Amino acid sequence: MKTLALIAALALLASMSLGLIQVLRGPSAADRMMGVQLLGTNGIGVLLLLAIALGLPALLDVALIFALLAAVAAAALTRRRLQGPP
Amino acid sequence: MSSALDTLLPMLIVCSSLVPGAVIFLVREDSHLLRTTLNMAGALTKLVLVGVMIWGVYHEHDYESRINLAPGLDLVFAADALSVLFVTLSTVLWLVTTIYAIGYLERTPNRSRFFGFFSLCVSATVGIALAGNLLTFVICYEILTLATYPLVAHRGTPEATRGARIYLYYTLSGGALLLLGAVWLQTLAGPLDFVQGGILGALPTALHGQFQVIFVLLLAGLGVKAALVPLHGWLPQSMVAPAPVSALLHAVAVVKAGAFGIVRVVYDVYGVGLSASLGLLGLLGLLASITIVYGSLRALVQDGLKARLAYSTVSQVSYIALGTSIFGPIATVGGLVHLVHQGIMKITLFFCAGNYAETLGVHRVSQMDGVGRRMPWTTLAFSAGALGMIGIPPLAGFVSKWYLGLGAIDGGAGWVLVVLAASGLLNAAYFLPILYRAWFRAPPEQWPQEHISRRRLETRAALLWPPLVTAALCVLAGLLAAAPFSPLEWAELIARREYDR
Amino acid sequence: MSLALAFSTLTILLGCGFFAAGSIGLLRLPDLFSRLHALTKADNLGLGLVIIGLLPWVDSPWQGLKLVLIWLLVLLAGATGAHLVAKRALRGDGEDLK
Amino acid sequence: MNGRLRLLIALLAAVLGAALLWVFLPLLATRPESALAKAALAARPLTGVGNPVTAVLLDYRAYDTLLELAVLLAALLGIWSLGPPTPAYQRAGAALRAMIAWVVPLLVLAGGYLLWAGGQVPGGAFQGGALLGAAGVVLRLGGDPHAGLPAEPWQRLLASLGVGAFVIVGLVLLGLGRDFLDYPSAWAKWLILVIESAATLAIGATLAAAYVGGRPPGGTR
Amino acid sequence: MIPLQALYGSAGVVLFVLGLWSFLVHAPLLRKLIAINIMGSGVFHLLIAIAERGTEPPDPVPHALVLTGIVVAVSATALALVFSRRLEDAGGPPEDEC
Amino acid sequence: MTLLLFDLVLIATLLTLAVAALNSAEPRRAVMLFIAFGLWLALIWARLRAPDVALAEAAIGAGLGGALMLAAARRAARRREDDEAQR
Amino acid sequence: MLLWSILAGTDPASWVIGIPTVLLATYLSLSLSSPARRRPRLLALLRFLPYFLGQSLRGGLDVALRVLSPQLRIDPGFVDYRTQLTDPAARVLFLDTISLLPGTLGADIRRQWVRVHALDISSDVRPELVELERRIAALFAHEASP
Amino acid sequence: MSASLPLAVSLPLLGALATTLAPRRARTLGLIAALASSAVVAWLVVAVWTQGALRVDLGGWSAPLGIGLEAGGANTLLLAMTALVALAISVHAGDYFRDRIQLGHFWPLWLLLWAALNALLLAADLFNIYVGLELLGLAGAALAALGGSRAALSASLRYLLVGLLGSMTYLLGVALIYTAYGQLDLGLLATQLTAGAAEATALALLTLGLAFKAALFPLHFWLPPTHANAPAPVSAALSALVGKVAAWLILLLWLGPFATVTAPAGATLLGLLGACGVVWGSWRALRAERLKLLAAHSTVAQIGYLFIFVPLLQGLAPGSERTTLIGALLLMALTHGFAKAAFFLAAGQVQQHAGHDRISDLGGTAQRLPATTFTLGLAGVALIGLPPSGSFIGKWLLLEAAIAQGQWWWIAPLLAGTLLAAAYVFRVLARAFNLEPTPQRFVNQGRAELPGLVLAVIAVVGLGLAAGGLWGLLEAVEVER
Repeated sequence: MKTLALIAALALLASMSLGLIQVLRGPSAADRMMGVQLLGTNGIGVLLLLAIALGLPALLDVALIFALLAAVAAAALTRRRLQGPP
Repeated sequence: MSSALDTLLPMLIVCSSLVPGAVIFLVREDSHLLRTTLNMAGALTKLVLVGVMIWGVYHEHDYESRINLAPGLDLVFAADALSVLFVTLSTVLWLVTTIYAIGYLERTPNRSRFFGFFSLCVSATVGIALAGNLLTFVICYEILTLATYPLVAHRGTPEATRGARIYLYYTLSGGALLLLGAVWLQTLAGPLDFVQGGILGALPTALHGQFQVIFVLLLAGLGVKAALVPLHGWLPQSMVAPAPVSALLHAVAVVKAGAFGIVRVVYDVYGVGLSASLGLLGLLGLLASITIVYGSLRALVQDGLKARLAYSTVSQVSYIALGTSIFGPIATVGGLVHLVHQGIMKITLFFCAGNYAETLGVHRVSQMDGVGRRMPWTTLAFSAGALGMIGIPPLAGFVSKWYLGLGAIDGGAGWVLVVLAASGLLNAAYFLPILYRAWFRAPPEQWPQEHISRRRLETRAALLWPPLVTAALCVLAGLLAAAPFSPLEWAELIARREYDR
Repeated sequence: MSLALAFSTLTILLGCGFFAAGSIGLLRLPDLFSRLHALTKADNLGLGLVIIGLLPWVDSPWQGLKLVLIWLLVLLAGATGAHLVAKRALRGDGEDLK
Repeated sequence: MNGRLRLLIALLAAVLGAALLWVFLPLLATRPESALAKAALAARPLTGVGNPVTAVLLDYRAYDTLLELAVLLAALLGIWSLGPPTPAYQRAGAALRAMIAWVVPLLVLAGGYLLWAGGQVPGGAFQGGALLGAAGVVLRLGGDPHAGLPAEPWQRLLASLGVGAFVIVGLVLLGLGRDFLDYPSAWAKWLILVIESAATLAIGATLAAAYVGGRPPGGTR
Repeated sequence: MIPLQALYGSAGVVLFVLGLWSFLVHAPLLRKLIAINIMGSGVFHLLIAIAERGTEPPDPVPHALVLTGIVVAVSATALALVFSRRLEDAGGPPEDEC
Repeated sequence: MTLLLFDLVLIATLLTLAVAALNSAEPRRAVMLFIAFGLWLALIWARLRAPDVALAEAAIGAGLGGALMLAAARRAARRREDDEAQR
Repeated sequence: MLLWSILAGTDPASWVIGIPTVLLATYLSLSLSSPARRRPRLLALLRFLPYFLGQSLRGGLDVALRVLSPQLRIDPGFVDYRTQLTDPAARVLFLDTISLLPGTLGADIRRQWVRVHALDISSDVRPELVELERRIAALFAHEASP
Repeated sequence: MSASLPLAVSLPLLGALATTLAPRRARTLGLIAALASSAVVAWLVVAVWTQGALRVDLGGWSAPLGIGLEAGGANTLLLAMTALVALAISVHAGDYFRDRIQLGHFWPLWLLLWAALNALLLAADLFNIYVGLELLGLAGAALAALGGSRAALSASLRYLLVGLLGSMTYLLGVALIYTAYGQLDLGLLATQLTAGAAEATALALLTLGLAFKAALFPLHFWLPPTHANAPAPVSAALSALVGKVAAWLILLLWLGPFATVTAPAGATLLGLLGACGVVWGSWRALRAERLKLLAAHSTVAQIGYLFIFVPLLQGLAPGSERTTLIGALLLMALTHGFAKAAFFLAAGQVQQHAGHDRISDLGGTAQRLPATTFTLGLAGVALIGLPPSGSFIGKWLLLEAAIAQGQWWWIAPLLAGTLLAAAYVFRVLARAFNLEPTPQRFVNQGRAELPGLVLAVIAVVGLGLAAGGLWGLLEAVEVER
């Protein structure tokens, strides 16, 4: 199982690196936001797999944080300030 | 005498002017009475304390105050015959100058500041006199620089600022060299306590080369204040200071500090024997002679009264160095006694110059026609000082010159006589015309600026009495030269202790 | 046990496949909105599959629930994120009039 | 900055990097067993804390952490001293609001969980506090100009809670004749928990306030 | 497990140097801040790498140090950002720097 | 072997992200890359069995730090655009 | 809300921290949700769930196949759809779920009008939307009136 | 007794908290905290004097695991100086900041800064120093920006960034040391460190990092604008204390744990940089047009002096000679601390009265503020190193050591620095002599003018004439770790 998880994690990593090309290349800001989202989702996958592979259940918590932050990032990346004082 | 007094007395003497000085800064500008009281109390206290000390030193009592500053570095105030000579001079003249200054600065601004620094300046001078080692000497020497700077700049005019700046450049550069020399010497010889006969003689001869270099450094440092040519450039510039300051600078504090330092270094650090064998005395003598002649020549062409007096100082102070540079007790006596005599005479002259300026607005020699008729007492004092300077017997100056001459013959330095003679002639050449103008020319219709109208006295009492007192001292020092406790006696005591060890 | 392993292998690899599809989609698709499709759907599904595959291997049921929670969160974030990105792209700088 | 200078700096940086690597790599081969690590792991039972990192942070090197919280406080005070906050965000749309309504409680819960978990498994005050801070950030992003923070006096209280708990515990222990921050074994776990809770709140409040980026509003909202 | 530490440790060093280079070369504040943060990350990375000890549980001390470091770095970043904002509001840095 | 490959991919991407973040003149791009870098770093630290730190880096370093920087980046970008508009 | 705390802290002792945290979270949750919000019925939720999972599976497969096929089979475009849902929570759920349906993405919402981005505009997406809307309405116990 | 060590750090922290919580009462609370902190330091000094060096293991964990605080002779003296200067600044600041809001911002940050200073002076742990440095840097930068002008903001920002760069560099050094030794405690490292490439690199990194903070030439570029534009009490703290502490840490590392790693070449390099700093800083100070800028440049020079000691101390075996030289070093540091703080406080006073601090237009203001001008003068005397100030004795001993060790080339920068310092100080003082009359009283605003004056008097008279006690303390306590 651990090998499987590791191989899967590697595969995910590869796919993630691939996706990051988009972040680097992305013509618009939105593309890069998507890249970050992708990193979040895939990262969670990798973390979960690593949690099994390395026998570290704590990584589940890390994944949880990633998930929560994905939400925060989604908001942070798209919000816009009011002009002038609040 | 209790031992507590032995260790405290030198410190007390320094503090007797330092503490009032510090307090005076805090005194309200208009508290004239309080300030005067403080000044006078300090001066009189000091006089009493010095009296005690003279008595003790005469009876070979040791006074030493010692504070440890750092390992190997002690602040030492000690009394020996030489220091007593200088301390007495500065104490007496301080008292006189204070009175004069109170009169002179009446109703001018910033008096608290002035008298604060004035007291500080005297404290430093006394500190120099009592310094028991080279470190203490350097410390007080630099403090003196600091304390005199505000006095020179006191008036706040552009010329005053400029003069003060030049003064500072010279003295601080000199101070740096002095510091370097002192530190260097200390690394070779350890703590440099002043000991009669010097402390370097016992050290290996391999160090003598370094000693020579160090001597040049020290001489450069001390020579600035002593106004040895070519380091004298600040002195005429600082003439812008108020008259009491000039008096103090020229007669008591600054130039004397330099000269006194040279005496200390030669006698109590190097030892006169070692100095002679290293060829250092020759160098010193040469410089002194050049300065004497050069100063007199420059004085001759000055029209400004104070400027003329300033160059005269350049010339006269070097007599002390000259006396030091001749190996032999008699010349030593001459040099040392001149330390006192020149002080008394020069302060008289400056007081008088101040009186002329303050009373009539007379600043130049060419304005002095007939001034003797308007201000006879002042001019009388002036004449006593001037004649003394020339060396007319029986005035004070004569005694010192006489001993110098004798010493030169005794020490086999015949060329010194030539210098003395030339200088005497030049002195006469620049002083006698003044006296002639003052007494024998007719006064002008209108004085340049008559500040004080003639009443019972020709000027304010506080201005008049000090020069009269010092002039009297000039005369007495000459007449009573052989009396006990006279400067001459004292100088002989020092010379005896130096040479007859 | 081997059954579980086989199941996990299947789901996890399938999940990886979806992830890969998402990344490839990100690269291949021509416009922003289409790419958003790829990102949200493929990745969410991929993660779901991976999580299902991992479920048999967790230490306690609580951890399993945590995994599901993570997935739900990602769903929520993904959907909202996609919406926000799209809206922002549509409205220029994302002025929200509501 | 011209090109040649850039190149020079790059070159120098490369040389520095090479030198560092040259020094660092042999070091790995020769380095001894870390005595510190062994001691840290061995002494863990005495701290009453299962997670070694928490043990290091809040027991062995608690003083570092105290200063670190002070750093955080300094940053916040600095930010406050620089003037009013940045403009707030526009109000969120429905979808975002819905997400916020779900995510914020979750963040808070997760923060509390991490705080608790920090005693035994990875997690702890900083992570928990960060999540609380993130909750604040999300709230502000959703349009709340104060990022969910209370009125100024309370904000000040929250911000100083971390350092305060630390110092007070330390001083009380000192007053009881122990060393500064030398917890009695029996209480260690609970004292650490108290300090951690305070620190979590402080970190959360500080980070959220830092995100607001300016002086808190005076008086009540 | 030496290679592991060497590998990640070297990466840390490289990150530090990259950050340093960028900090020195680039003028805009934000880029400097990112550079500083990446420098810091490099150091943290190095510490984490040396904490890993193969079979034994990792050394917790560097972990704690890094945690401290991260918080400190973020505080400083936040402060610097507010600084820059104030500076912009005030009209940018003065031309004549003394 | 797999693990080594895994590590290499992790490091390579990390360095790529760092270089990219450092070399982006466009502020928003730089910040987003920095956030990506931070997340990636957290991933690596998780792999290095430092979950505590990974948590902190994800939450504080990448998360809050990134959010803070994003706000600044947006301002910087606007200013750049203004500058370019003026030119 | 208690559900979450059980999820997070499993030890009984954890309630020392757990209780205040949960209280705070609940308070926040309540204060953030709109007051008029109606709870979805649990039963309906259970019925909704399989549909939801199935749709997301379909959606994922759909997009994966499109992407992986050698020639991209896409024809992207926008569709505007007028929704009958009035409850804000329901609308949000609608919007979010659209994104999980095959080929659609909820891009924007303005009052009644939802703008949907479709990956393949040639196939009509409306029926699916209608179906979804019906189910959501059922979930919130609205009378479904498409 | 040993409780005083953690108290010295925690009391200012507590004060910072109190002033954070009640900004309206910041002034009262802050002054109480300042007094309490000073009292604790006094207690600490007495304790060290009577019992010798103190070490506390915090948290009850001994050296490798826990963090220690150490109070030896040297850092106790610096601590005492910090307390005195800080107290004076505290009193002065109450008058300087008129605005209640500003006061509310100033106090907590200032007390945090103070806590950081104490923490750094007592630190005996490499990483702990890092955290302390960050606290120092952040609080310092925030304080420096309190003035709020563009120049101040820009300078503070640069200060912050440079500080960050420095601390990151420092941290890399710490990481290297940890890699090699698995230790962070300075006391333990002292017994274990051996010469080697890694150790040398680590020392170089640590020094470099600290040199940024200490403004060692040529890393001083950030200092003048920061110090010149900060509010005067802050400038005083930054110049007198902050840079000093960083310099002290470098010296601590070089002379303490890393002594076996150092080489004469490295020490000479450090000394050379110090010398360059002396000359360059003094020269720039001479050219400065503003009073505070002058003071700031002069700080660069004065910190340079401290590094000239390094090549003389490096390789010197423990003994009376070394103790003397360390004493001289401390004397210079202490004198400068007092004098520079006094100078800045006075400069601030001048600036507030004149509305500017351009040296060329100072005349009238200087004349109207006798006590302040006097403070400037006294502080200037100490900066130049004229007797009887403590730096005179320091310079004397430094010169002596340079000559005795045959490293006579250090004389040149020393003398040059002294003369240049005289030039720049008197350039200012010359403006104090003006034609207009001084006011009736010497001191006109006690709370604003007296703290600086007291500090200046300590620098000039106290340290100059009562310096003997310093060596008493140093010899009572083994200086060498």
